[in-house]
Amino acid sequence: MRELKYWQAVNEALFEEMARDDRVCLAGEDVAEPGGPFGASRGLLDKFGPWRVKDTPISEAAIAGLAVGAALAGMRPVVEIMFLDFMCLAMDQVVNQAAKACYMSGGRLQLPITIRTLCGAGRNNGPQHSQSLEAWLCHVPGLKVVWPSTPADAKGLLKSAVRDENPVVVIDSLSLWTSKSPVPEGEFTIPIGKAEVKRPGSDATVVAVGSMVPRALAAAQRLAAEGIQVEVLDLRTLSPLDREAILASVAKTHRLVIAHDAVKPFGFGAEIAAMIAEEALEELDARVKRVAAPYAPVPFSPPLEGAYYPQASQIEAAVKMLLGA
Amino acid sequence: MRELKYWQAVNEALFEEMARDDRVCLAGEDVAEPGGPFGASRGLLDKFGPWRVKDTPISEAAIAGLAVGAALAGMRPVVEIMFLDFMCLAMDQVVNQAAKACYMSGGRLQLPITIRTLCGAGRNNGPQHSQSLEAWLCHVPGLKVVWPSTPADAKGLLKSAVRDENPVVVIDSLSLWTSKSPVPEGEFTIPIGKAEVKRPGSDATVVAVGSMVPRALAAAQRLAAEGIQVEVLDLRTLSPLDREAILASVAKTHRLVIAHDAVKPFGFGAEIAAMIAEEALEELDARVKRVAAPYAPVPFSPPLEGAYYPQASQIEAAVKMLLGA
Amino acid sequence: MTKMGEGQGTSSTGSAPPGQLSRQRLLHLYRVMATIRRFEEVACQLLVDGKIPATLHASIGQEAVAAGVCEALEPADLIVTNHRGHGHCIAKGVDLKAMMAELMGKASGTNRGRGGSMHIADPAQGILGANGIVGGGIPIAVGAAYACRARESGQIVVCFFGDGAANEGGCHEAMNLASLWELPILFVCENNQYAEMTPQRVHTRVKDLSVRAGAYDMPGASVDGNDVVAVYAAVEAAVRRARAGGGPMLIECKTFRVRGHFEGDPQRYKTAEEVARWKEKDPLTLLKTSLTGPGGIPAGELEAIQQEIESAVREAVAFAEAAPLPSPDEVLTHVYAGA
Amino acid sequence: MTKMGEGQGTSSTGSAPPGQLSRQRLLHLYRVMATIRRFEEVACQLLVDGKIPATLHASIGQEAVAAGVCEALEPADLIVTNHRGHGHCIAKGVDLKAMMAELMGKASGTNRGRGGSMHIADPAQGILGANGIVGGGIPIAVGAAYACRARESGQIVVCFFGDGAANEGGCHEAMNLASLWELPILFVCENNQYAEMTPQRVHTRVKDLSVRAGAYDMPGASVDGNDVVAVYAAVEAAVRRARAGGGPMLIECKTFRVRGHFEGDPQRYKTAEEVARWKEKDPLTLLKTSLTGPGGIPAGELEAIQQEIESAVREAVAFAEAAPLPSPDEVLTHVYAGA
Ligand SMILES: Cc1ncc(C[n+]2csc(CCOP(=O)(O)OP(=O)(O)O)c2C)c(N)n1
Ligand SMILES: Cc1ncc(C[n+]2csc(CCOP(=O)(O)OP(=O)(O)O)c2C)c(N)n1
Ligand SMILES: [Mg+2]
Ligand SMILES: [Mg+2]
Repeated sequence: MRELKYWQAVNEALFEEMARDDRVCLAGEDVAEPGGPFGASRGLLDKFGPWRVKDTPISEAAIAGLAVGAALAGMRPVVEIMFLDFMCLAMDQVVNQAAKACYMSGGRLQLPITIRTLCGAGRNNGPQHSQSLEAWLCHVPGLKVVWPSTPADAKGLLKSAVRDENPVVVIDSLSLWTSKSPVPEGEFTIPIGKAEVKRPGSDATVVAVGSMVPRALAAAQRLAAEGIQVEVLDLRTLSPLDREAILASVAKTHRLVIAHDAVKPFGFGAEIAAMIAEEALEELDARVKRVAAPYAPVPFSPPLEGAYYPQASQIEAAVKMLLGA
Repeated sequence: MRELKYWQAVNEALFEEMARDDRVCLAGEDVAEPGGPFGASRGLLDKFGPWRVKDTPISEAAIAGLAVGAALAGMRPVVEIMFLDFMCLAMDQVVNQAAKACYMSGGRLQLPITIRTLCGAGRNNGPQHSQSLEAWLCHVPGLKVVWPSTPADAKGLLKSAVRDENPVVVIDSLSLWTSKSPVPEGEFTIPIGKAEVKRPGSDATVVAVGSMVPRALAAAQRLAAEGIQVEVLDLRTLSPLDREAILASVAKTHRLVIAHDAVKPFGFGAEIAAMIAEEALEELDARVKRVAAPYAPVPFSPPLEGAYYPQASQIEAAVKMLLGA
Repeated sequence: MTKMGEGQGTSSTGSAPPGQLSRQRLLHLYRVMATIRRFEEVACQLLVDGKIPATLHASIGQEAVAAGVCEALEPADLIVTNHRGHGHCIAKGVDLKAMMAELMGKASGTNRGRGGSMHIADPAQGILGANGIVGGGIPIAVGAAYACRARESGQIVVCFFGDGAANEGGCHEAMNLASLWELPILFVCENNQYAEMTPQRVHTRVKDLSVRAGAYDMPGASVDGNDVVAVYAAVEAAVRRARAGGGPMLIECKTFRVRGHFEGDPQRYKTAEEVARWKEKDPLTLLKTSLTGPGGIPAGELEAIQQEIESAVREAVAFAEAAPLPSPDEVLTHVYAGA
Repeated sequence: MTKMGEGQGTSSTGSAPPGQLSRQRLLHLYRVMATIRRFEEVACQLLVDGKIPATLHASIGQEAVAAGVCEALEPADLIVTNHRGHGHCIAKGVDLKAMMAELMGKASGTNRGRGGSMHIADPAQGILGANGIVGGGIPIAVGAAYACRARESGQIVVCFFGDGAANEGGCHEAMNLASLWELPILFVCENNQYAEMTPQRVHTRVKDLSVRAGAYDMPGASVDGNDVVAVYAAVEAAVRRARAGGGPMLIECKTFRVRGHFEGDPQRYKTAEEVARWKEKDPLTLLKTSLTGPGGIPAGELEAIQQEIESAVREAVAFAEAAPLPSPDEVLTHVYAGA
């Protein structure tokens, strides 16, 4: 299979979905003429014209509102909030409007919206361009949240998001942006709400998402050399959580590590740990372990940022701790 | 001790703090001339004058930014975001600015800010005036979050918030607004970061906050009639969590129920359950149980809203389930 | 058209509009306005009687805005409204029964009881939703107008919002975008002198909110919002312009919120003088007077209309009272589309 | 003062300002501008050399705005700036060594390495912080101005922001508030023709962003932002007005972002023609020419200043390179005050 970089897979998904359905449109800061602040929408303006691909002013609330209104009036908008941190400026439209319109209209309004956003973690982007705020969005009924970890997943999940009848937030990791791997050509979707075992194992489960998946896989590989078989469960979708997949894996391994870049307290790892404590406590042969960022804003300076984000070695250590190894 | 209604206790705390320190000021929608949309700031304008008590336009981002800037320039602002739902419009200022300015300036900027807000849950206020979004704020390092459950706690916690050198969000429950109980006169503070055992017990721990505390106490009372001794731990502060108090209670009762009005997934109950699964798994004699709202926006219609929010009876049932009773 | 002010530094559609409305249309406007008035009077009483939960934001005194604006629209056109939106919905054609049922939280309400008064939506009538977030509808309306333009549907969007909402950041972002892209939208700012308990002068320095149009190089005008013909004329011209691709416009309608911010508001902040002054400008009385004045229709004709309205509202109440409440086990229905 | 436009419908401080600056002050302005230029040139090279992590937003070509504005301020006055704020901080008196150390993420940086280029803060110099959120500083600046007014400190606040930032909702909310309360603040919109890769005409319909002042009944003016004397004159008048209780003003400074949005931006979106046109208007060259023109100072005098700047910048680099990195185990320090 031909290989694509992550951003090229995103670009391909957008091309294909816009060609498939002329209600699909794209708007955001620098997405049209410049082809996207990071290249994801290159070529779309030329192909689909100035009314389906729009550069917007720097107005995150209006960008999200644009999606809500356009969806209500019959389109299937894809909009970009450049960094996840900037979602803070669009929270009313995303949370009070997009997420609730279907419910509060008794199902009479529907919002097939895709909101693309980048998580800048791990690139010395500093405290306002690096946050992992996914847990917020998962706490909001009415939204779906996906976070791909490979170029193929990026393509397949984005296409599913565009076809979903609900608002879906797609988070991409800037640190995966130029990673390259095989991506199926043409029609290829990945179901929203399903996790994938990216590496099977029997001794412990590591749950991860997005850019944490490669680190979890690296840890698993190193542990395998010591005879420890780690199962790496890539959630792919954070909301709705694939509870069955998590429960099944824990029922197999009896040990659970959750790894994420977000600060540990009140992060998505909490929900997964809580679900196990609530529904499968007996399956656990050891305490649950969360490997996550400390409770601080993201520091800029490389040694601080290096100490901030959990590395493969910490996942490795956590697994060993649970195994008493 | 003389009794006050909840809102009167808030009003008294504001009076006392503004009288004590002339850097304390108050701003928000309808807070000055009208005395607050719900009366909390009655009389302050007359007493402290038009520059320390300001009615603002309906501009939540500017209100929160006003607090940030005023704090940086030497004041100790108290600002109001009328309902917690409207915090969505102020998230950039609260999360990207207020919460991070101290850290990202290396401690050179400090922000003694109090943000008062109401949670409208349980009053048929509908999907955009009822949300319990406290877990979001707890996920943000740099903020503190308190949620009183009685008039006395409202006074003591608000006074502590105003004196804190950091941004503190104070959430009040609209459903407690006219509840009445004894409130100490004059100087009286409650430490931020400390939970309180509102009722001691040995068979199970119920962790709650704000307007869920009376429901937890009601459940405990009914269970006591059946010989089941429930410990009700009122967190008072949600961030920083009083981990010691939670661990101590669970070490005593070995059974844990967490009750909140927020939707269950990714709510604050998740963090508490996760903490136990991570640090004190062995203490548990039963699965952890969360009693929380279903994963839906808050419905308006009384029968739906009634089914939505957890009642004392559900807390009761949860405790019994854990006890196998 | 009583022009009370005009967007400074902006061109304006001030050219004399075809302000002459047939008697038939005036009677229709009367019917719409009187329906809004009666519907809300009755709803307020139902609230007091405990039949409507929570609270209501009545638009009594502002009926000329809703009626005048919607008279200039086609059925396919779209509106986005706010927490004080009963009138807009009625003027746009919502079913009174379904709306009254919604106020009561009934399963046969417009929103199946999930929204209530602040969230009325009826896409079949082009009503994309009321909103509990002040200003929250403005970016949404612009999004809808974008879709109309991009899909060349020929529709116009009207966005209703209050004087208070004009100070929300989203209002600015949305107007900038609409003017930049020349979208087919009218921003109708219903300036009823107050935002909750705060009078306009305490929340805004400019007197005529229509001057803000100039910030986006868009025409703006302020009209007497209690004069239904003036409202209609201003909006009709703006609609023609927008439908022809001329882009958006901001129309401020000066009016008065006769009742409290919410039902039960003691309204200590209003002066007797201003209440009396605006009472003389009651939009329904003004229209009635002009209709029944010299050379006009016999008062009996209006009486007949009033009777029809009375029974329509009664019917709505009867329907709503008889309607079933949603079942508690449907609390998770409609969180996601098709679910 | 070259007046390039003026807030429509607003009064303006257009009355002839005391534009005559002593040669001493002009030399000082030259020194400030040349320091900014050199500091950023060197920083850009350090980025290429891998000594500064992440990226930088250089303000090269815009130095006259920073210098002209801050020349009109007192040391106690406050500024709030944005992601392109090195120049503003230098003009307001930040220590070059500490700022360079911050760009490198060093423990002795202005922000102890926690912030980097987008977050420089130095309260001792009245620098309340740069900001990585476009428009994020505007409400903060208004908050600071409120404190100055409420405490009657006599200070003025200047808020620097870009043409792109003017479209953020917070900008609108903040300006409305500032004008309503007549706060001592100047909004300095540095219109460098682009917001990232998007030219002004693609993000805003109005040509002169100063017209937006009219939306708040506040004076506005647009000035040639590459003419340091014009900038100074406009700001000086506005500062006097604000300090006397006259309230805020919006001053748009038209200038040009000579380099990319970020260092490394290939800038395919700029035309050769516009680059050439603005090159002729380089603010530093303009000032140099006027200083050394007929009857002016000998070129050698500027050379001497340039040498001093060179060594100050070198010193800053040497300091920053030698400075320690923060210790990884301090990652939790400063999350809360005093902690
Ligand atoms: C974002 C937000 N802030 C505050 C409120 C509370 N609130 C409800 S209505 C209202 C006043 C709105 O004033 P205006 O826009 O003039 O509309 P009116 O009520 O006068 O029709 C306020 C402040 C809200 N619902 N949403
Ligand atoms: C809220 C927010 N949206 C988007 C961005 C990404 N971004 C950084 S700078 C910039 C352009 C800002 O343009 P302008 O205000 O004109 O300032 P300039 O860079 O031209 O100095 C954008 C879109 C951001 N940092 N913050
Ligand atoms: Mg109003
Ligand atoms: Mg710019």
